[in-house]
Amino acid sequence: MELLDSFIFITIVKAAVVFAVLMTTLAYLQWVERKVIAHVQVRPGPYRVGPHGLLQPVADVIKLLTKEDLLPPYVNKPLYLLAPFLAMTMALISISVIPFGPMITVGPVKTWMQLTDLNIGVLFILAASSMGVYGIALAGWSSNNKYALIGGLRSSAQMISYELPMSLAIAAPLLISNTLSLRQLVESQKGGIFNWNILHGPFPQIVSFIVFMIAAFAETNRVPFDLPEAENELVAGFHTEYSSMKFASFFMAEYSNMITVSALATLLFLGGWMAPWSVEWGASLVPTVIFAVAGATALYHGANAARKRDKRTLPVFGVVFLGIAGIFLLPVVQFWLLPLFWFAAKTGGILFLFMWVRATLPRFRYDQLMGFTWKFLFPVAMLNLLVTSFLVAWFTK
Amino acid sequence: MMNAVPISWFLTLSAILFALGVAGFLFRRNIITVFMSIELMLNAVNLSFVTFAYQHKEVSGHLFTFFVMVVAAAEAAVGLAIILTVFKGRSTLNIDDVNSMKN
Amino acid sequence: MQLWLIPIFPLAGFLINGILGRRFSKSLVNTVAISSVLLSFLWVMHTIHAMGDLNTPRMEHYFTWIQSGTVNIGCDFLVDRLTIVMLLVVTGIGSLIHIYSIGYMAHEGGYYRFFAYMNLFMFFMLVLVLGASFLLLFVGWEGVGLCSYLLIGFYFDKKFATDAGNKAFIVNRSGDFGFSLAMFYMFKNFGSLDFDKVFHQAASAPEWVLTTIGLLLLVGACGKSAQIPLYIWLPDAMAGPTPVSALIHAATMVTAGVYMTARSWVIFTHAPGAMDVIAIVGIATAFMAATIGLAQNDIKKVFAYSTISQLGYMFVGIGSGAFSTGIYHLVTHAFFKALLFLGAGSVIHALSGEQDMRNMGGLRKKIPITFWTMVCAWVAISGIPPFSGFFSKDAILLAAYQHSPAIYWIGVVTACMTAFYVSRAMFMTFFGSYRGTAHAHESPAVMWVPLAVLAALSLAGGWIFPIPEFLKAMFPAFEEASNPVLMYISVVAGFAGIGLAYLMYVVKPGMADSLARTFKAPYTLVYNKYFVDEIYDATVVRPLVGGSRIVLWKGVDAGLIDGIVNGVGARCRDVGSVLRLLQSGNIRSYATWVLFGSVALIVAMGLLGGLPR
Amino acid sequence: MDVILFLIFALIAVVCAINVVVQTHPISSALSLVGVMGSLAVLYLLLGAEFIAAAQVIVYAGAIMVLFVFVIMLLNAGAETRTGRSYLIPGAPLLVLFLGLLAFFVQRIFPDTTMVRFGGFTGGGPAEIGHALFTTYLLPFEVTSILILVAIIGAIVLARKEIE
Repeated sequence: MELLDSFIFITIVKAAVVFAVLMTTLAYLQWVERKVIAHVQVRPGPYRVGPHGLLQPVADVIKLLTKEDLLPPYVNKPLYLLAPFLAMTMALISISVIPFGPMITVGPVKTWMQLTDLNIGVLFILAASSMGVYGIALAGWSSNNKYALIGGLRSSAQMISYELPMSLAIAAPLLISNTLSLRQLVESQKGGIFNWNILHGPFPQIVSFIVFMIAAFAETNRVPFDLPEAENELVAGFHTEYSSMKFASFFMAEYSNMITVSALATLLFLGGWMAPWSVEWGASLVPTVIFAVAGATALYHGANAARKRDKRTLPVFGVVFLGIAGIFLLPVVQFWLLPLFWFAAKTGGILFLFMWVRATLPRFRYDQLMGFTWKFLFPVAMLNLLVTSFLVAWFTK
Repeated sequence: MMNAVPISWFLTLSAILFALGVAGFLFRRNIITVFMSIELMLNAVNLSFVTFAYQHKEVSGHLFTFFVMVVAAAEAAVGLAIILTVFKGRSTLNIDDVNSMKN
Repeated sequence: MQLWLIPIFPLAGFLINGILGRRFSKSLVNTVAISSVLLSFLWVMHTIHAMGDLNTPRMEHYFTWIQSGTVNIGCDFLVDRLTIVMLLVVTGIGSLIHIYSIGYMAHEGGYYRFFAYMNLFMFFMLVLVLGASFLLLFVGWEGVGLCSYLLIGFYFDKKFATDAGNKAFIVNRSGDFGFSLAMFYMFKNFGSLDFDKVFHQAASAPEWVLTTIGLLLLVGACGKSAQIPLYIWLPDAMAGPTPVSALIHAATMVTAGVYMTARSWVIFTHAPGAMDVIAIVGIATAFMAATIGLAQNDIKKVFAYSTISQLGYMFVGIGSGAFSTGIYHLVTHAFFKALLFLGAGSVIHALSGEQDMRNMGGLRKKIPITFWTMVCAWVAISGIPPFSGFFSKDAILLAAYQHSPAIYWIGVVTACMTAFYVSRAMFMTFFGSYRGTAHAHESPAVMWVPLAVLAALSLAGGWIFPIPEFLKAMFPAFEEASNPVLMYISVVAGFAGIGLAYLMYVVKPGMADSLARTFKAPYTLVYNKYFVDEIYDATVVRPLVGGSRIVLWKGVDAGLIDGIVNGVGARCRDVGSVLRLLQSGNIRSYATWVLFGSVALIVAMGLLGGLPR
Repeated sequence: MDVILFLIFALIAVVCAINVVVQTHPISSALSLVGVMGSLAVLYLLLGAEFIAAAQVIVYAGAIMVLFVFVIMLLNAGAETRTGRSYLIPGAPLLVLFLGLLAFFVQRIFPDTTMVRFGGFTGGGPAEIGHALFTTYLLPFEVTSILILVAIIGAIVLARKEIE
């Protein structure tokens, strides 16, 4: 019973840590996105609340919590209340199978940096994402609003359609790694960037990666596939009638889904927490160098700041960055911090791609959207899968 | 011994779900609900397939479940298309109003 | 050695042209068609080369086609010396005729269709020749029949062409019926249709069995190779394009019967009665067709009857026990008859479709290449030494003399008539003065080059391809006593035929008409082909159609079958009107019945012990 | 532990199934059915059918039922009206009889010798399923793909707009 207790205890602790980190990330992802888009459009973005708008998420959360929670008349009440809950749950649940790093030892316990490892982890994520459709569809339908209904219908059709190329794109790297467990998937990509599935195997999965990313954009209802919430056609799509925390739930579900697909792409194609080159070549020094450069830059700009406020804040950031750079050199934490860094860096890169695309591309027309997946994406993914499977069969004979 | 479930419980659950599916088929009047009752019956049968697979330690039962799912998918696609056509022609989903081949 | 590649090339050509040909340019269509035939010709060459000494036949098994109980029919190909001769003839002459067709078909519609059918024909003909069992041979046999039907009816917008196609197909069915019976009987007695097994057992089978099989096979051969009484389709088959007549109805398909009988020599050598029947049928056909050929005015009809007559010769050779001479004549005949038809095609092409020799004449100057190549065929078919026809015909006549002098003498008379009617055709076409209206022009090189090749083969083929020597090991030894007197007689007969024709059509052009008036009755008889078509129409076709109409249609179909069907229908309707009450159209009532049924089933199973109580 | 899990999810399944039958609005029935399917997926896991459990959620709940919900939304199907005769009189007794018989025979045929334990059968992973699918059941698999193709074509033909 000792073991069981400690197992349950560790799981609860891990879940709590993951939940806390995830919630913070969700909140700050919104800030990062606004900043990125602002800089793409050459404007400063959030700047007022806290230094460089860093406290903006906190302000947003307070605003959403304190807003009046409207219940419009003539809605289907149970489903109207169920929908945001469903969307949120299904979005968060898939995080539980995502591994963030290798096995670590904290004091007396050894544990994986992952909530749970399923033999069918990939299928689990697919299942959760396919259940996520209900949240949006029900929200659209139960609102008793034609814009919401059209948004819900569009969304469910779009998500079912893009799930096909997505699954096919996922299947191809699975063939190469020969497992459905996400942890083993990462471990099969050990040994540098050329062993990552995107470049490795009899048939490098670049095409598969691109198809996966496109489908991921559509699955998360992001630009250029954000038809379900196209504001100039449908007001706000399926969440037109939602306000306050229910609205925030959809918002968080969307960002959580983004994190999930980014993490999944990292795990499937980019080698998960594996460093792109070996330690002998200095892989363990990369985060130190990056943070040191960032700290030095901040210090430099703090010394030559144009505005008064920056004179105070930038040096603080500089010192913090240098401190982080120093932490990465400590051998005590290095062994679990480095994998985490690589995982976060890769996932963050893909998240940045999401934001970059949002700032750049216009929206699709609905028929183009459906035509694109059925007539182009699906055949391409199919072809890629066929070629991959033939080559895998050929080389593992 | 509270740590194991008798296999007959699973089969009884399957029988109950099947009977409920039949009940839905008999007592509901909405075509879509009737159709969903069929899916419920298929699910009940799937449960017994998987249970038998456990009993015989044999993967074939899972395969049959898999095929039933595929058939159910095909059936859903065609069935819902038929329902759409019926609705287009008669503007009703009530199964008692759809009792002749011609309008 | 990959024998399957030989027929697969034309099949590929057929598929490509048949499926995509409509969108291809003409040059692409004929590139595909001709390269496929040439490739298979080259592969035949390679096969011969690879087989080294040709004495060991080569068998290749590909897959089991039919398996049922003890029946095990495989897809096997067999190559031995006989097959090699046939392969060379089929692919070699086939290639030449394909090339010729580029020019001949240049202005015709359905260009791709023509070449697709031709390639399909090549495929089936090669299967026929390569097949190592009677059944596979039969597949090819039926396949070439199909292609023949398709190509005779190539101008399907013309009634006479489709009628001719139907006629060919239906008459051939009669022959195939015999062939099928032969195969059934063979299977019943020997338990197999593979050549090696059948022939192995045939040597020890009772004679009457073999005679029956042989006669039934002969019926099949008569259908395919246009022998009495089933020859009537071949003249009509000339409705197809001329290259078709040359390839299918002169050089290859019609000789399938000869090939088949030669292939079955084991059966025939043990059935002397059947051999006699073959010889008699052969010589009768040869003589009768030759007489008809004397009076025809359509240039292709003349050559058609000539083909029938020459096929008769081949059967005489086979019937006399000298199988190799029949094959020998098959080969030389393929050369010169293909040449005659292609030459005729060239003439027809030059005159923009004119086929009646009475509207020709004096073309010697206008289309000299065609003329000179046809002269080669003329001397070859007339049996003038040392050209190809002389060797093979002389060999057959010698063999026939040993078998029965009567057959020999009829053969000599026929040879004389052969020389006469071919000369007549040549004189009417190329000599004298031009009687037509169309403007004659020489054919393009793509047409006359194959003619020239065939001309060379007609002249020299007799001694560069000593078929009897080549096939000596295949067939039972045949004592060929050389008899110079008999040889001189047949040569004289050939010259006599030519001379007579020269007298009647060049020296005294009016003589033919006056002779026709003098001997009005025989002339009319011959001119109308012995009224055989009319006799068949009166004795076979009309009774059959009438009987079908009165007995089968009005009596059996309308009365009996419809009566039963309608009666069953009426009773069903009566029962249905009662049961209809159950069919409320209400799904839920049906579902209740189903539920009731399943409960009843479970109860029944429980009561009857299907389930433990 | 296993018994508790079984009882919880069996209860959810039965309650949801009753809800499927009792609810008058099709969308409520559909969501209840999704509930049945979800709890069945958990039971499949208990029985060691990992792949089938995932497929149950992905295919049944995630695709087929979404299609149902989609159609219900598209047709804006409302609560059903009472028409025609009720089949409660012949149906309900028959149904009870049916269920009773089934339960009786199940108890008779399957005495409680086989006990289900989590982890008692581990042959239901994707690898085993895939192996069986592409060896023993290859022909049914191919036929199924044809069936799917036929269904797709049929659905398109049925549902497309009439072309004048």
